[in-house]
Amino acid sequence: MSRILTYREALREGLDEELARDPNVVLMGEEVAQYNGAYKVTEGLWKKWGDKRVVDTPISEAGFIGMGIGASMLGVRPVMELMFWSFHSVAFDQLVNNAACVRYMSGGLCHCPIVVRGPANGGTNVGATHCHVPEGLFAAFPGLKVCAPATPADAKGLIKAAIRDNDPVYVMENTLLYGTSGEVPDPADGDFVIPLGLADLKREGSDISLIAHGRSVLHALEAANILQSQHGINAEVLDLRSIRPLDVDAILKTVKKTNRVVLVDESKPFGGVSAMVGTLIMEQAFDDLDAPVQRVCSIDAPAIYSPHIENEQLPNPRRIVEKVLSMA
Amino acid sequence: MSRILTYREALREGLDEELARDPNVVLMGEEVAQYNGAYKVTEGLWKKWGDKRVVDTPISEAGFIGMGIGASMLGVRPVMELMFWSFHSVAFDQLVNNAACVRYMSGGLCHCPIVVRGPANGGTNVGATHCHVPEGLFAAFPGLKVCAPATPADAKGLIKAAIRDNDPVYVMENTLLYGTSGEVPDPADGDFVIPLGLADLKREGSDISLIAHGRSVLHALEAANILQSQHGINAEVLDLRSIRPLDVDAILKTVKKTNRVVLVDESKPFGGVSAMVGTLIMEQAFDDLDAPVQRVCSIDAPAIYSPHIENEQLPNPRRIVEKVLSMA
Amino acid sequence: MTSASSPALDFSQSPINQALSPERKIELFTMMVRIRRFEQAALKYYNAGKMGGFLHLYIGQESVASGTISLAGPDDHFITAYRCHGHALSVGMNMNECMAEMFGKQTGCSKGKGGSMHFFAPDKGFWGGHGIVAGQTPLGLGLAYGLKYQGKEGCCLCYLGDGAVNQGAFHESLNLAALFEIPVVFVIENNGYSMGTSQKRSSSFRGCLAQRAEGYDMEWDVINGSDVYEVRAKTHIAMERARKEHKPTLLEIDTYRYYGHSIADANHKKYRTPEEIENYKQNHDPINLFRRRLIAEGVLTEEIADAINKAAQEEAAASVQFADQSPAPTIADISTDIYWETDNQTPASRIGRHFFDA
Amino acid sequence: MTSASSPALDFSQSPINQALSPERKIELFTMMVRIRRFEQAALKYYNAGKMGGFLHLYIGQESVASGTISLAGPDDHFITAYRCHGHALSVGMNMNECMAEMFGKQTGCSKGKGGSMHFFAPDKGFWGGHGIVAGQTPLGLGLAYGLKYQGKEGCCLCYLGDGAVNQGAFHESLNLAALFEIPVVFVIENNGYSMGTSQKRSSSFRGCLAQRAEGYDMEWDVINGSDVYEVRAKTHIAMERARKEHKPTLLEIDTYRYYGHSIADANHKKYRTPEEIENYKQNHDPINLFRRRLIAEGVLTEEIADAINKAAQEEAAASVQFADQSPAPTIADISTDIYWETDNQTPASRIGRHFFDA
Ligand SMILES: Cc1ncc(C[n+]2csc(CCOP(=O)(O)OP(=O)(O)O)c2C)c(N)n1
Ligand SMILES: Cc1ncc(C[n+]2csc(CCOP(=O)(O)OP(=O)(O)O)c2C)c(N)n1
Ligand SMILES: [Mg+2]
Ligand SMILES: [Mg+2]
Repeated sequence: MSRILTYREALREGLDEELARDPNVVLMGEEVAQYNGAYKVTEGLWKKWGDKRVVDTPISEAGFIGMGIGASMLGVRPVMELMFWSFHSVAFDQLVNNAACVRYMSGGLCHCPIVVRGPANGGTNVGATHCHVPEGLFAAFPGLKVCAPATPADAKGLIKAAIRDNDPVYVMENTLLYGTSGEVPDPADGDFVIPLGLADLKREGSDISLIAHGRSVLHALEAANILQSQHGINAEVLDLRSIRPLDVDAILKTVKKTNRVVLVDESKPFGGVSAMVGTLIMEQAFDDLDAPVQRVCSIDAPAIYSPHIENEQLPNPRRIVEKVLSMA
Repeated sequence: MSRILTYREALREGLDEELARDPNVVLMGEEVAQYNGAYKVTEGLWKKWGDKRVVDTPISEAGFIGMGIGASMLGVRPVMELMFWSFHSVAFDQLVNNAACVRYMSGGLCHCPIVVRGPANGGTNVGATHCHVPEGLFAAFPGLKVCAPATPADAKGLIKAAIRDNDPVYVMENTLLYGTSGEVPDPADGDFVIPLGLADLKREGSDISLIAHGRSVLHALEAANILQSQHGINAEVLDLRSIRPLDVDAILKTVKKTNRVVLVDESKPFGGVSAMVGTLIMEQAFDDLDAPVQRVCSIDAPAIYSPHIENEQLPNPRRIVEKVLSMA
Repeated sequence: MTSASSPALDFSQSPINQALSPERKIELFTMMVRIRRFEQAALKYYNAGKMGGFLHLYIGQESVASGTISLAGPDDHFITAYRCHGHALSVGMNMNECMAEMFGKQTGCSKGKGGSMHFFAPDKGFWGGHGIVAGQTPLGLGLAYGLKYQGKEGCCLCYLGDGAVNQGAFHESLNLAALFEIPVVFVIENNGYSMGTSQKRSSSFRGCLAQRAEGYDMEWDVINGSDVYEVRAKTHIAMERARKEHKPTLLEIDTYRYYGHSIADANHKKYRTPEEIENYKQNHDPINLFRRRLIAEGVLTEEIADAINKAAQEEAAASVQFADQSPAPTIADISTDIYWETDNQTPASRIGRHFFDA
Repeated sequence: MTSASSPALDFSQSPINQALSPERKIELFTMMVRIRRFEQAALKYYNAGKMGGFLHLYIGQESVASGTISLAGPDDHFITAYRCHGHALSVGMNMNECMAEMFGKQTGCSKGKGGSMHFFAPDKGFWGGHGIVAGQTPLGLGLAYGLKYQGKEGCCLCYLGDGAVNQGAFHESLNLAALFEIPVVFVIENNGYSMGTSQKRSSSFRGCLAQRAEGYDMEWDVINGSDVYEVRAKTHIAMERARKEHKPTLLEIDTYRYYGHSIADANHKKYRTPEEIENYKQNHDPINLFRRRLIAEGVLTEEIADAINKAAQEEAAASVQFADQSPAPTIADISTDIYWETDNQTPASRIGRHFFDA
């Protein structure tokens, strides 16, 4: 049995279940407790679990994330919210040095079972400093794991996997997905966890592969519908879900099947997840390609504020369709 | 007429000339003045130019780099040293938000003519937190410019271009190059500036293109010699020099010439400059490729300390030669 | 707090306030009224869906920006966080460019690229409008550094919130300011809350937040923000210390915001009691208090005050019309204002690829 | 400073020192001597090219690590910066694993992956060894947070340098520690310099650095590091405050390093006068002073002290031999100790690609 939940509710259910499962799990972040979360993901959890398990922090991201890392080395399992993932910039050292390297530098003596989560997306007209999508940035650091769920079920399954994982996992959510709904298995039917590193074929197709993650998956699905109905092109949509570990097998499989690929990635075009996936495909499936892999990324500028135009800066179904048609 | 200078001396000469040219140029950083610089790049400049032009700062990278950004908006031209580029992690917000976005967010009203410079490299056994090579990381942010000189002449020419540029330029030097020497044009022969965005063909060849930047260029040249003398393979070596702006024309030209490419990049293999250049080549020169572009990067782990093994983690001539031979 | 009709100390008699002509007093009052009316109009059209993103209202805090910036000399500069409308109008930006910015239009002060959090007017000494909490504090330090470097007798007023004091960049800025003797005045606009978190739940301190300055051997003071005369009198001292002695100061101005953190903040009546909000509006409102004060001084009459109010409302309404009728940015506009060199089509801009759109 | 033969206050009479048996006093003395001899051996073989990277010697500062860590109870934890050898030995790590780490060998405490700056022994409560200035301060806070979370009556001693106090992360940690009542004791090892920069050129402060704690309403104290009895007496108070009341403290221990910042620092006789260095060695050396003290107390004789010294030298020499003969890591070793899941070959580690080597 499954129920329809919003992405937000699915995350919350995942957090709630993990709080119940393991007394070492503690949620921390700005406004996560008494205010119920800036985006209401943690609504009700402070009331239910109290001051010890759900903790409001000052606006000190380096301080409280570093604190979580330190506590995790002793066995506490902090799940820390960045109100926006964009605020990683003030905690970067803790995120990429202490969390990513402490295991290595100690020859495996320390470990760091933390989760950092929060929304990482453009599209809400909040300007350049609030719209970073740092999946690729963090996945570049060995020692870190990164995922970016696109649906409510994936959000629940991945947040639970992230919390149980014994390595630092950075979960990139999306403010524009929080309100979207979808089926999520009933807890009564058993523990629902989606392993990191497993992509999901969100739509089968034969003519071209659209590979995406996060909200771009929804754009890709919409584009696939348009391609099918208006152009007779049957596109396959692969949702990476997890960026590191990355399901390279699933990527190569769809490439071998369709021989044509468009990568959809909200990153800026210099680097990002798509440059990595593009390079991987070239390195490992060069002979399977009938055409060069193409990409639809955000237009290469800081994020513009104007609500009249921001959506045009981001990948969107129209831009994906145009890119696919340009490859014909 | 040119002289033999070390990379360190060439940088210093460039800084000195720019201090003389423009009274708004001010050098700042930890130990750059009275101590003469942790790596002696700024040796003698405090004595020559005094407290106003060469400024020692506390260990407050976010504070002093932000200070430089603010001052630059008023027309001061700070050239700020990070003792290691790795310490970007504690100043990340200033580097990627304030410097990169202030022009955009103000609709072009502000500008930010700063330079941030310092060494960015592995190979000196200083461990994971001190070995980041963030060229690709910063080049991913529109609004920023990044270069990474490999020779003394390039170091001088690029640091001077960076200082004159009216946008933020991040210059990635290398502690292992500071002591290397090479010809540098005599100042008596005129102002020597190398524009950003211009690659340099460091060795002509016909069989394969090795594309690199920074110290990897020296490895590529050494590998090219081995390939020539021991395997009869004539490799071309293209030094990108500048990562953003990037000389895409030069990249495409060498690809069209040799039809085979190995990218050499000290970055970790997830992302980095090489994933971007690989993707660019695929997007724009797919039909010119006889084989998939291959990469030689650092082995995908935090930087190991052990002096017995660190060089094996990095790109080195042996690994490049092996990669080229594997493509035959 | 005491009510402004019987202030503990009468700051109207401070020399800097005595020097104010009746016209300047009316200007100051008018500015406060204009900020409020501008924002009320913004609120209305935000709710009508004309803007995107966040809207952080300054209503209740008007005396801080207008009072401090009324002290500006030719070489003084200003920088603040995302709650920036009051500062923008106070430096002399007009309502049209500000409203158009929020509407995301080409005619906005930042061409619709910055939005509500990112107003700029460098020609008026105003350097934004910054969204990352405390991220502007090293910039403010740097502006002041630049002034000193260039030998100008000016200072920079750098504003931040009570929640922002716990960011590392601010601490680094305080040490640098004191160590290098930089002419910066940091102004904590203490409205008691950072989003839903009261000051005492976000900061550990002795006495007050500004007292942290002592740890850096820096001067500090606390100001009652409901009295714009006090704001001016005490800020003037700090600005003179900066301009003449190159010594920084940390000021804490007690104030209050009447609305939520942003208009998205539906909780703001949960973390604060209605009585608390009402008390501020009734007894500490800086505009009402100054109005009464000026009327008592004979500088203002009820009629003139009402007329000022009405004019401000009309000006705000006109700015809405201007904004609404202005053109939106185009897709091409997304790709400008990134590099100075490419915008100015310099020789450097023609070498190498700057943009990587596929 | 007064010499330890006539201390201003006689901390040997503090209860925590009175409680020390002669054996424990000798142990403490031995530890200080072992640190020094270990490092002298390290210096010799660093100069002989047996190590890479940096070597930051602790010589001169031994009383700080050994004195504070001698107070450790079963639930106390420790974390420090890159100048970490003294702390490592003080928690009970042996010279072999430490020397081997610097030699970059598999038998090193961190398998040759961390080097001189990154010693670790979590089983002994020692969490490194960290290279980014002040980057360890939130971690120390977090260890203490973890202790409180788990209901343990312990504390975390978190060490940092006098130059590190100007990093943002430390400031954030201070506020969080005081606000959340975390059982952490921050210990500033004030050796007067951050690389070539004297304390007064890097920090603006009133009185002393530790006084900055007042801004966070936190307890603080200043300690003369040349007297290990004083180190113990005052640190004990702070640790008890942490353990029993969950209240943090900021301690500043005045000390001195005899060598340069690292062995690469050829300038260290330029930014400090030879007289200054000589004065410390002659009059404030914590080992010499404690030795004289214990001899005066009748706990130690010259002969025993010499024997301890000799044994430490031999132990250090043996550790060099151990390190030299140990195997180096292999290329395969580069790729382990990155993820817990892959190291432990868990089911999770078999899903998706974790490493991207071409
Ligand atoms: C580094 C960072 N963390 C978090 C946020 C989200 N945020 C924006 S405003 C704010 C509250 C700030 O409160 P305060 O400093 O008191 O200013 P006020 O809103 O009261 O003017 C928070 C948490 C942010 N913009 N930047
Ligand atoms: C963030 C950062 N900036 C700069 C450095 C380089 N660095 C290493 S140690 C040091 C001086 C630190 O001095 P102090 O804190 O007094 O400690 P001490 O060396 O005296 O023990 C500097 C500048 C660094 N490791 N990390
Ligand atoms: Mg506030
Ligand atoms: Mg020091």
